[in-house]
Amino acid sequence: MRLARPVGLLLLLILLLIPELLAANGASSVETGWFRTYRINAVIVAAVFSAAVLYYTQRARRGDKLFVRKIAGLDEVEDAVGRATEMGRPVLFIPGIDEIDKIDTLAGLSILGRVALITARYETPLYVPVRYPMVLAAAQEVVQQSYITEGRADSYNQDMVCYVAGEQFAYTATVNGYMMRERPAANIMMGAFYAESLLLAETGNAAGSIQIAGTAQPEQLPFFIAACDYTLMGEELFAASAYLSHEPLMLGGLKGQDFMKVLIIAAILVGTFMVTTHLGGDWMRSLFEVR
Amino acid sequence: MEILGLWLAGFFTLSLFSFLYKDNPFYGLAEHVFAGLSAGYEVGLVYHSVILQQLVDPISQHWVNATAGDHPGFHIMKIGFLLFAGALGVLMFTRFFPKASWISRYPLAFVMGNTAGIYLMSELHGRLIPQIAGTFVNLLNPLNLIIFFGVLTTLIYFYFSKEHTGLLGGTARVGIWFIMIAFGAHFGYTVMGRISLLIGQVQFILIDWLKLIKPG
Amino acid sequence: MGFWQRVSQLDRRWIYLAVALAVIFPLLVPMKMKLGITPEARQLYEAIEALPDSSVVMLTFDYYPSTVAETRPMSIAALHQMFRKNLKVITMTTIPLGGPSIADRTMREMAELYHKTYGVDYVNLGFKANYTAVLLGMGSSIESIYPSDQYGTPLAKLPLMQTVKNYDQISFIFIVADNGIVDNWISIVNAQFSKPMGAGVTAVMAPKFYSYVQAKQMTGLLGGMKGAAEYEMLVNKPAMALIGMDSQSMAHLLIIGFVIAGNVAYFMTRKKKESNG
Amino acid sequence: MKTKLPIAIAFLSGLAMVAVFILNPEKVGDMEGELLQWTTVIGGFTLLLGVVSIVRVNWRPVVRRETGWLNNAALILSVAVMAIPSVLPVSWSPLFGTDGGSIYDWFFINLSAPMMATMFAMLAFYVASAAFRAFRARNAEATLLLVTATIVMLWRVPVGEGLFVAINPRLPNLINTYVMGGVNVAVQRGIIIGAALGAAATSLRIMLGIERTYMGKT
Repeated sequence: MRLARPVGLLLLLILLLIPELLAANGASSVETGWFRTYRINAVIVAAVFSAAVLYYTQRARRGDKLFVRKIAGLDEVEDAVGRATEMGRPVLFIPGIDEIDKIDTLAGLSILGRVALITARYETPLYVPVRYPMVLAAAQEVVQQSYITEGRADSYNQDMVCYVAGEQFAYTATVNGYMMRERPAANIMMGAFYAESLLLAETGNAAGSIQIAGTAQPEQLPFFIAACDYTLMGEELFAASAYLSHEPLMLGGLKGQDFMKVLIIAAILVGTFMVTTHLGGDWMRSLFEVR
Repeated sequence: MEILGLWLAGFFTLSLFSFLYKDNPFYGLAEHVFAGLSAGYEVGLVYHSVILQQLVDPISQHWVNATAGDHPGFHIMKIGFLLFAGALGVLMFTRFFPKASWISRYPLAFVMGNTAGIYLMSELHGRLIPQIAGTFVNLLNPLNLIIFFGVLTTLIYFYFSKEHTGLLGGTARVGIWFIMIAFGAHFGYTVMGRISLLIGQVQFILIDWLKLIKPG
Repeated sequence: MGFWQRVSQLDRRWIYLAVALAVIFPLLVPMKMKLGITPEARQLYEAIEALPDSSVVMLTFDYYPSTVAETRPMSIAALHQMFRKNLKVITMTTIPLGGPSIADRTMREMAELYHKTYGVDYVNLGFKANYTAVLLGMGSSIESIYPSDQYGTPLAKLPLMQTVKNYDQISFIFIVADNGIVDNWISIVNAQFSKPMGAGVTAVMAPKFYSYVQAKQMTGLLGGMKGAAEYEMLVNKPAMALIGMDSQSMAHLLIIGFVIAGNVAYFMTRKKKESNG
Repeated sequence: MKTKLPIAIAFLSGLAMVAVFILNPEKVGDMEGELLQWTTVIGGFTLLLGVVSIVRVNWRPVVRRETGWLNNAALILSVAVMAIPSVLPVSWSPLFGTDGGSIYDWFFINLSAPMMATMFAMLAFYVASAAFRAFRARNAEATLLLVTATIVMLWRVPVGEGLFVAINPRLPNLINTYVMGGVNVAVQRGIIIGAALGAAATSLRIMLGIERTYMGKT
């Protein structure tokens, strides 16, 4: 119910915009009105997508069972933390190495929230090195809340999350040193990663840790796949938080994504057919032009 | 000074490389110095490029313009905005006081909401739509055929709503084959650059620092 | 433990040692393996060869210190060609830290070699923040962007800059970069001012930029250390990159060898397990 | 106050960015730049949290003389030599500030830069050991990965390229076109489309307050 108002406001805004945009469309090449009418295609996609997500969230709220297939790797998170507990070794969590204004980092942080719940429950030591101060603040908040939720506020220590270094490879050097000295039982790396991905993953492998990685940076996936036990690819990173929460409400977004995927596949089939047969292919492409 | 710099560079290069054998005191020192310098580096960078360039300089510039009587209202408003942003930044310092640290959620929520708002539109507009349009290809060409099937099967691999069995499972399996070929190619391709960088560092040690080889 | 099992579980440090040897050995004992020259590299070389005497060219140092192994040899080889052909060179960088130092050091060394005078034969503009504004602004007036050069001398006091006001007086732009700035050079300077340009980029970036060459937005391309080595061969000044190419080949062959050995060991040990079990 | 207000702030600041996306900048001015500048400024202030965190974590071992405390002391010293001169005005001495010839620049060029390059170069070793361990023909997928990686690695060096040309002069070009420009592009595109959807869904969840681990509710 708490959602109803903001959601309503958002939908109303988008719905109000559409006729306005349609009316102004094609008037002239230079925009003089209040809206960038040439962005109508993105607005429509956003509106359809939001509507789909909200529809499925509503269904979940009503208690409908939403099926989501198993995502290999995510089921291992809990086992990995459990193994760390048995071995009495820490869990290392890296929320990527990018700033907080990167959506991958936010996805990483929300997974951190789920992981911290498990470490709090089992009282497993958790270490979260971060590269940006803003991520530090957010990660501390996330971990602290998880510990409070599990009733273990006293086990929370601010230095579980610490700022390590601002430079990419200085950060990597420190984390690698930590891996070899402390030999964490599990390394969980979720967020935006760049050239350091393999430096981290190979060192973790040498230290004998179970490694679960996830990133939406396609260039780094081959290295994680080669060096980690489980890898979440692209979209799976964003699905992880919802999946781990076991909360039906969170699955609405995932279902919305799948709904969009069906539409996209249909669009590709139609568009390709039109281009191949020269039946209005250019028109179809013009619909997807962005500025 | 130049000689000292060269020897320090050489020493720390070897110290970091020694980690390949095993963790050791030299690596420990290099790692800590590296991290410290990099934190100090951030301080210099942020102080000049953010605090001065984005906050102090614009405020003083607007102040000069405002006192000169050039649209004073506009410039005073801009100063107000900048001071507000600065105040939000200062609120982050409440994290130093556990009792008041929840106040830092305000600036944090602002930044996160902002990020979410940007990405909601920019991902759909800047990445999704152009990538879909890029896949409208003429299939009477073997390269386009590969792209067409590659994109479709990869997308199907990421479909979460159904168990991967039957036709869907078969297509998803083709998708994972495509993915593996692409990853192998990318891995093999990147090897070249990585080796080049190692060659560069070895050349630094042998040629620039120890002068064991003469180039050319 | 059998031989193959031992191979299969080889300590990674033996692999590290082998890689180190594969890189170091060819540096000490050059093998001078043959190297083919790609059409993209030759195109770039010939575009600069075709410039008339005393033309002004621009050479950029758009790379960080961490990739000098691939990029700096390109700058050096390009300068050999430019100074030998008696071209006037203007350099600049869009990299705040490291970029200016690399440009300064490289230019001084090369100028000394060819007895070139600062201000007359070459000028180093240095770094200015906000590259979009820099790239665009130099189209109308270089002086508006760079009132003074890297060393604080006003451009008015540099003889070379008396004849060069904006891109109009520059015949060719040679970009050496390790980041996406090349896109901006093409989309801003090539597209809006139709300046001919070529680029040297890192190996990881190279495949993306082949399409620019095909679209004729770029005249020639050097990719990674191999591209640098090709250019060293074209200007007939074998140096760091060409020396490095033997190491490059050895390291690749070694890694492939390890992959094959790993697979043979894998199948041998698996067969054994099957026959035992 | 503690939970509801932050959620409202997140929603409104997100909505503002969505609005800016659609609104004509000619009419509303550069609101986008303005809001982004706020984020940058907040981030700038936050750096102090980072510096305090790194100094505090390293200060404790120094005071208690824990094993390896000298390293921690070296770290604190390194922060100081880099940071303090960089914020002092250049007008006092050319050694201050961050320009060429400053203390900041000297440490960057002579220490930080070679160390960055070294860490980057270490990837060569890790690429080799990861390839050795992971590239085993366990099943169809792994075999495809290892075969393509090997072919591409060969193609990238003169020896291998020569070998391919000997088999068929068009072979290197075919690899570039169909593997790098075909399969690679297709898969990247598929991943990007999915990731864009995932990122947009995550954004939506944050804006709507469904995802709010960071502000006091899991």
